[in-house]
Amino acid sequence: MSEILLDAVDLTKHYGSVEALRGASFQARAGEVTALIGDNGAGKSTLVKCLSGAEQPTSGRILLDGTEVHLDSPVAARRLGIETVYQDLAVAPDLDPAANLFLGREIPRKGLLGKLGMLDKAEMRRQAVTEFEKLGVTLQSTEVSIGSLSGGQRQSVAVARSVAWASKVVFMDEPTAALGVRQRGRVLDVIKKVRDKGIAVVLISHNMPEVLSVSDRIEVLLQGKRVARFAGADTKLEDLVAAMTGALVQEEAA
Amino acid sequence: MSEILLDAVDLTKHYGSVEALRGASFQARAGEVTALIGDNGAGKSTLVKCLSGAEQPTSGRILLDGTEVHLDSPVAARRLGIETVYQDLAVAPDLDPAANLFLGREIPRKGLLGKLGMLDKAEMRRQAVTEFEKLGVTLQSTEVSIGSLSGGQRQSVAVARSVAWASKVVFMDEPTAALGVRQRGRVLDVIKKVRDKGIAVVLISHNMPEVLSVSDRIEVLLQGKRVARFAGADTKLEDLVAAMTGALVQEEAA
Amino acid sequence: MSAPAKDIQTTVDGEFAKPPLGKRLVGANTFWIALVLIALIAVFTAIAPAEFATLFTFQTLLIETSVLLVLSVGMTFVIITSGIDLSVGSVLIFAGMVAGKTMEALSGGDASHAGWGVITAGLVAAVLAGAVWGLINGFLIAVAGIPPLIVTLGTMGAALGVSLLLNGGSDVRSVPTELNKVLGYGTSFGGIPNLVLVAVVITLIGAWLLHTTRFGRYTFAVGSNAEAARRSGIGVTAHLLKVYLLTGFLAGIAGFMSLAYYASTTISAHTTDNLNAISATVMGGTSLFGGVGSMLGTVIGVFIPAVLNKGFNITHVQDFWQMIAVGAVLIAAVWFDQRRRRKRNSR
Amino acid sequence: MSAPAKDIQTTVDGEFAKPPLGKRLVGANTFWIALVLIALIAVFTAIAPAEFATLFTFQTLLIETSVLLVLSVGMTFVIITSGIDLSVGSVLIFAGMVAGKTMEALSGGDASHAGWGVITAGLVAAVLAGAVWGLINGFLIAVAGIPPLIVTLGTMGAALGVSLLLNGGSDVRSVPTELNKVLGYGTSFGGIPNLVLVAVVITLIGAWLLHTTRFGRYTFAVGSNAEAARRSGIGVTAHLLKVYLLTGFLAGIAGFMSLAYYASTTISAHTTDNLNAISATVMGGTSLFGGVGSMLGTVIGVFIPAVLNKGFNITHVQDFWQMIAVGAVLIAAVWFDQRRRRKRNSR
Amino acid sequence: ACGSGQVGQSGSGDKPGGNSANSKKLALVPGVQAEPFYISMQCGAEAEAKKLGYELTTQAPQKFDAAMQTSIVNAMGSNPPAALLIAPTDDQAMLAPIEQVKNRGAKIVEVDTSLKDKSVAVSSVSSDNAEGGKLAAQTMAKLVGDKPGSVLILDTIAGTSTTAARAKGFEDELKNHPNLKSAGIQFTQNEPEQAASKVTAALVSTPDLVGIFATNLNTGEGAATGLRNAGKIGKVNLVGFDASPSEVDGLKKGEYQALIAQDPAQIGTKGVDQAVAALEGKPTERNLTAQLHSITKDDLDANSQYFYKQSC
Ligand SMILES: Nc1ncnc2c1ncn2[C@@H]1O[C@H](COP(=O)(O)OP(=O)(O)OP(=O)(O)O)[C@@H](O)[C@H]1O
Ligand SMILES: Nc1ncnc2c1ncn2[C@@H]1O[C@H](COP(=O)(O)OP(=O)(O)OP(=O)(O)O)[C@@H](O)[C@H]1O
Ligand SMILES: [Mg+2]
Ligand SMILES: [Mg+2]
Repeated sequence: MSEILLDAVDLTKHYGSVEALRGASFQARAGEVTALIGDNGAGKSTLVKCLSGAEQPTSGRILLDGTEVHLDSPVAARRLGIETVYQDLAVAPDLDPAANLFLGREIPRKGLLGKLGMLDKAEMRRQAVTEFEKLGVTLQSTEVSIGSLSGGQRQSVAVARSVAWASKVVFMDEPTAALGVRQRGRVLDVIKKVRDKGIAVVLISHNMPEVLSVSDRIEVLLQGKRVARFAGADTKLEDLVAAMTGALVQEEAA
Repeated sequence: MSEILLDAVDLTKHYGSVEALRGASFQARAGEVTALIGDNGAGKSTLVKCLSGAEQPTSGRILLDGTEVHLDSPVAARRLGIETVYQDLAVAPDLDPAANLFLGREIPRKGLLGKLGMLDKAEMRRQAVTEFEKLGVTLQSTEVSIGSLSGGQRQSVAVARSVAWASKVVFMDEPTAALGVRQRGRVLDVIKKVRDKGIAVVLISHNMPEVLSVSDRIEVLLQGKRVARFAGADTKLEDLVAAMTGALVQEEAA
Repeated sequence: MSAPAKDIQTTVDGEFAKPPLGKRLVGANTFWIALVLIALIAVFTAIAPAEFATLFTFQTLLIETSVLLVLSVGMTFVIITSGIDLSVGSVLIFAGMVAGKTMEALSGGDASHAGWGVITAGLVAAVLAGAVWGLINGFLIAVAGIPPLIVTLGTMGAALGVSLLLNGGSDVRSVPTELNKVLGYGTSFGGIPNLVLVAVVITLIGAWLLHTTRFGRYTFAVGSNAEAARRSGIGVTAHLLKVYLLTGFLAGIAGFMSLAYYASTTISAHTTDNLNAISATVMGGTSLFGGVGSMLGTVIGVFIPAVLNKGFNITHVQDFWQMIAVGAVLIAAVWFDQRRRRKRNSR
Repeated sequence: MSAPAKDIQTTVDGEFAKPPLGKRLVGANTFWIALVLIALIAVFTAIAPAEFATLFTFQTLLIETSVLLVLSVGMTFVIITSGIDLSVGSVLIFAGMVAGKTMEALSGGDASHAGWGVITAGLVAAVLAGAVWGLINGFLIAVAGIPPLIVTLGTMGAALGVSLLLNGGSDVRSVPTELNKVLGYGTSFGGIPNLVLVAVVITLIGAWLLHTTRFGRYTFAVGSNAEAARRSGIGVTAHLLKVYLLTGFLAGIAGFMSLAYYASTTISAHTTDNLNAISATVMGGTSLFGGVGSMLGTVIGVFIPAVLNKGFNITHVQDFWQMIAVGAVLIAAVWFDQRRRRKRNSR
Repeated sequence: ACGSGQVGQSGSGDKPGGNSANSKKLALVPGVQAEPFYISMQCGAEAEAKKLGYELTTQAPQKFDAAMQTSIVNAMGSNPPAALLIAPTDDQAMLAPIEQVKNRGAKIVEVDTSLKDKSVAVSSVSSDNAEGGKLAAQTMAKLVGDKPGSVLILDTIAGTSTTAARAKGFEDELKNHPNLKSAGIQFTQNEPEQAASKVTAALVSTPDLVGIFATNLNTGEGAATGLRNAGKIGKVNLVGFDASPSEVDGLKKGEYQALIAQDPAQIGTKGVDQAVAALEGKPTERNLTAQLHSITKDDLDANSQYFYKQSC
């Protein structure tokens, strides 16, 4: 059993009168896939946003490698090696797929022009094609903006982006929801590969067979609180469903 | 075997140099669930948009009940009893869930004020709660705009909207992609109920077990063309996958 | 553990009812900016109680903002659809010019002594004139699909050009004295200026239309996501056409009001009416990206700069300093408002 | 049936290379609007060959648009981030005023005969003055989160107020003759006005910055989806700050150019510079909603109204008719452009 | 219940009528702020007021715009001065606001411009703008000599009464000089940029252009810029209106060939005299005209007293 890499303790998040998180805890370990499951509106995406710096929790503590961190922006999280596929994808719809893939990490040209900030667009395009191929994505044209791609194609771009850069933790908020059978298989393969590199992968999914097939651990969120944890191998589907609906409770409210 | 209600013949759709549909045909029957499956980017959503008036096909014919129709706007399609859950949901993010549910079909007040166009907001809100409950959706507050709901909650609103009004055909473009286990079950139940009312349901999904469990027929799209058709009962998962990847072809290109 | 689930379900149902008034008020988008307005009035009252806090000051303050208020009511609709209308000032002039020429023609040259029949004809002419430009704007934006900024920039110039042509580039000055006296400067109900009454009635109707009717609902929907509105079966083209028609119609009324107030078509003025109306609307919390806004906010947005100017004029703040101070207070007011509420998009 | 799949994969790979030039040209967002510009020039040349198609006309046309072009380069960046800057005209005046006062101070009151040292000091002063206002705008918009329209409306008034204060409300008139002669109406390379050279260099740098560098890429990303940009690790706040700083900086240069050109600070003018720059940008295909735009489009957008005005003036079209015609042609030009290409959002 | 009345009369608690605390206070509302013409007028008025033991405050609108001026005048209504000296920006639109102040006890003196309704003010002091235009045309004719040619007239914004009168006076007088023909009145929106553009266009489209009459400072500045651009300084006669410092400077440099100067300081002085006379119950004169002066480079120094000031 590997070390706990990311440890979130008692997070709460309020949006006006809405309480999205009510004291949620969560742990992810290096070299393991941790699934985070729960009903719609349970607070999974909110938790991910808090752990990747996109939102600030109202209260609670986040520990990375045992030391408390303050993720006050996605930049801070990225610097710590945390990458995220957001459920709403967070892409720039007017830019083309290659530009989105490299957003925030553009490849500069060689030499002086590069120092001046000029980009090597051809190289980025070339690398993008390779990355997309790995995930089984075919695009009829790469000149089009990402806003006009099909749902699955768009999701693949977001997935490709996160796995390309992660060094410690990858959050994937329903990365396969819009993917076809073939692409879904590829992404699950990629998840395993990333995990084998020693990175902690956090997978959110509503597809229980998928969750059971790929996760080492499963944590269940209900109404903004963690209510149960399972080890991946010895879990039954019924237990998961029971936990998600609140019929099975392991942890008491803090 | 029921009548062919909707018959699309040889549709093509070009976006600039991109050919999203290359002569796709499609049929849906009253009182049946027809699944439309295919790889990412196969053209499923484009086909649905063409059949629901959201986009105009570049060429091809659409027959409803045997007579050719021109769906030059979603209004036209709606008038013919065609409702759609779009993959990108097509909700107004700044309006609240109840307003979105009744968008385009607001309930007026009783009496003179109603004639003047005044809306019965309380009544719409009340009915909306009932509809959402049917789909197993819980919202912490209905005052918030739909843009701040969770992915699954937002999708449920779109689904609730389409099934509430359909009278002939319902297109559902990946209606369960973001739904939790419980909500997915509810939607599949609703689909069956709608079908039993004699409405033609067209379901797009990448979840093959779901497709197999609920569909009476399955049509497969590959690169903008229909390549195979199956009857729901006697289909094997492998055949579907083979058809989607082009390994199995029943129909020749027109 | 199923108890909390029940709990929530109950509160959910509970919250489908409206929250208490106090909470709704503080939560309202307009609460904080309204506070700013009240604070400004309080400050000026404290500085110059004898001059600022007088009936006369408020009468003139209200009168001076009446025309802008009517324009801003229309602008609010347009901006909520994520459009913009730069042409309101020119359409106002055009409507006033058409009304003036009509009244002159009906009285055989000099309309100064014309009666209410002629004045009514002038009103009809103004409203029609405004509506025609609204229709042109609406057609070019909704049907031809040209960006609103360009369309209304074009019609801004064109409407002014036509107005100038109509009277050879000079003002129509023979405006019925009766009109000026009654609508321009008359008061009712013990001191409320008639011009203000007209503006208030129009604003109330506008608020009702925006916030309680189907027309208003569609306005928000179109601005929030035009494609979604279209797919929901809303006739987006027809709706946009109506919204710009409404704005033109209101600019027509504003033109008539302006004619009554100034007793002149004031063709060389009104160059900043469009910007004033737009900024009043935005200050009131309406987003330039559409989908969000309120009529009450617009009213407050109209009055904040008006109160500032009035207060500075009364307290004899130096001209140049006034410009700086007004700019600073506007920014500060919106900043104060903004930090209290989170917005999807800031602009 | 797996053959077509291969086929597509091949074309896909193929299309990662660039399509042929001709196709790219016709597909380019600016192609059709450029056609409009060329058509306008052709029409005027046909109508008045002896007057319109002369070196002199083009020289003056270019000179007269130089200042606006520089402002529009900055505006393009701002609008692509989905912002807006109403303050450019006032910042221009402020920068010119600061430059003028600086040069006067360095020459002991009358700068008419000042040399290049003093002039350089003036340039530095102008640029710094512009940059300061840019920084203020940027800070209020990016850090304080106030809508750009309100911020720049406020600074528009404030910057003008400060400019008026600086010289008691009157123009600085002792501008170095040398500056006026060389930069204002001097020419180089056999007839190219120096003012135009400056504007061209700035535009080229702007185009390079926007379309090929990381700075430009971030500008598009922030405008397309600020939240996505933030989540992608782009420092959105810092970037917006830089963009408004750049715009202020360019307004500073424009102020200096204007000073050189008019040999006066022209404080009562430039009231429509902001609208002119905005409409040029939008006409060139930049969306007010951000994320989309091009520098070439802006250049064309600057020249279409300029050519129209020049042409109408030369062909003696009546003033009032001119306003109507310019409005109509602007709308028609964008309509022609628009119907050729589909846009995500029309505005 | 519906009592109708007029603003400032009915139900108003504060009584109209001169406030004794303000009996020595005069107010000046020029047409627009920051213009040397009005500043010079203010200087003259302030000096005269001081001499007569009165205090004069000035408030100017940001633009030559009736709406902006109205709000300034209305603001005076709550605490009216003993007398108001005003340059109405619109001869009709400003009537009601000015009448308000008058009804509240202030004496009204019109300076520079005037209302159409002659019954409001006790006196109007102005220079005749049409006369100025005429003088400009005569000056132009003198400058050009017998050479035949066209003359361009640059007006500001359509509907601006002062500059319109100058342009009209010029055009009318031009008919008396058969060798000169009008190339038309063009509007510049009071933007130098547009004036420059109109001038450079006219240079090509009207080859026989011999003169330009710019009706105010901004148009003159633009016209000079256009001529400079085209290298036509001195070859086309530029006659400007007013003698603002920058115009005087232009005249010295040879950009202008002549300026038509008003005497704003005198207008201010006389205006205050009239106001004070009215307040002290002395007879006033209904209409007073101030002198106009044509200044050319040759008699520049002799006329330096007419140069406008930018600060007192
Ligand atoms: N910005 C916001 N403003 C208001 N409420 C919000 C906001 N974001 C989330 N919520 C609410 O918080 C709760 C949790 O949302 P969250 O998106 O975390 O759910 P989730 O577990 O990801 O659900 P799903 O499986 O549907 O994606 C929901 O009730 C949602 O409506
Ligand atoms: N507006 C558009 N502009 C350009 N290309 C488009 C546009 N819409 C769709 N396409 C392209 O057409 C093809 C088919 O897209 P479509 O959305 O129909 O796929 P789909 O079968 O629904 O895929 P998915 O399963 O991922 O949703 C894709 O290659 C897509 O990139
Ligand atoms: Mg989620
Ligand atoms: Mg799809």
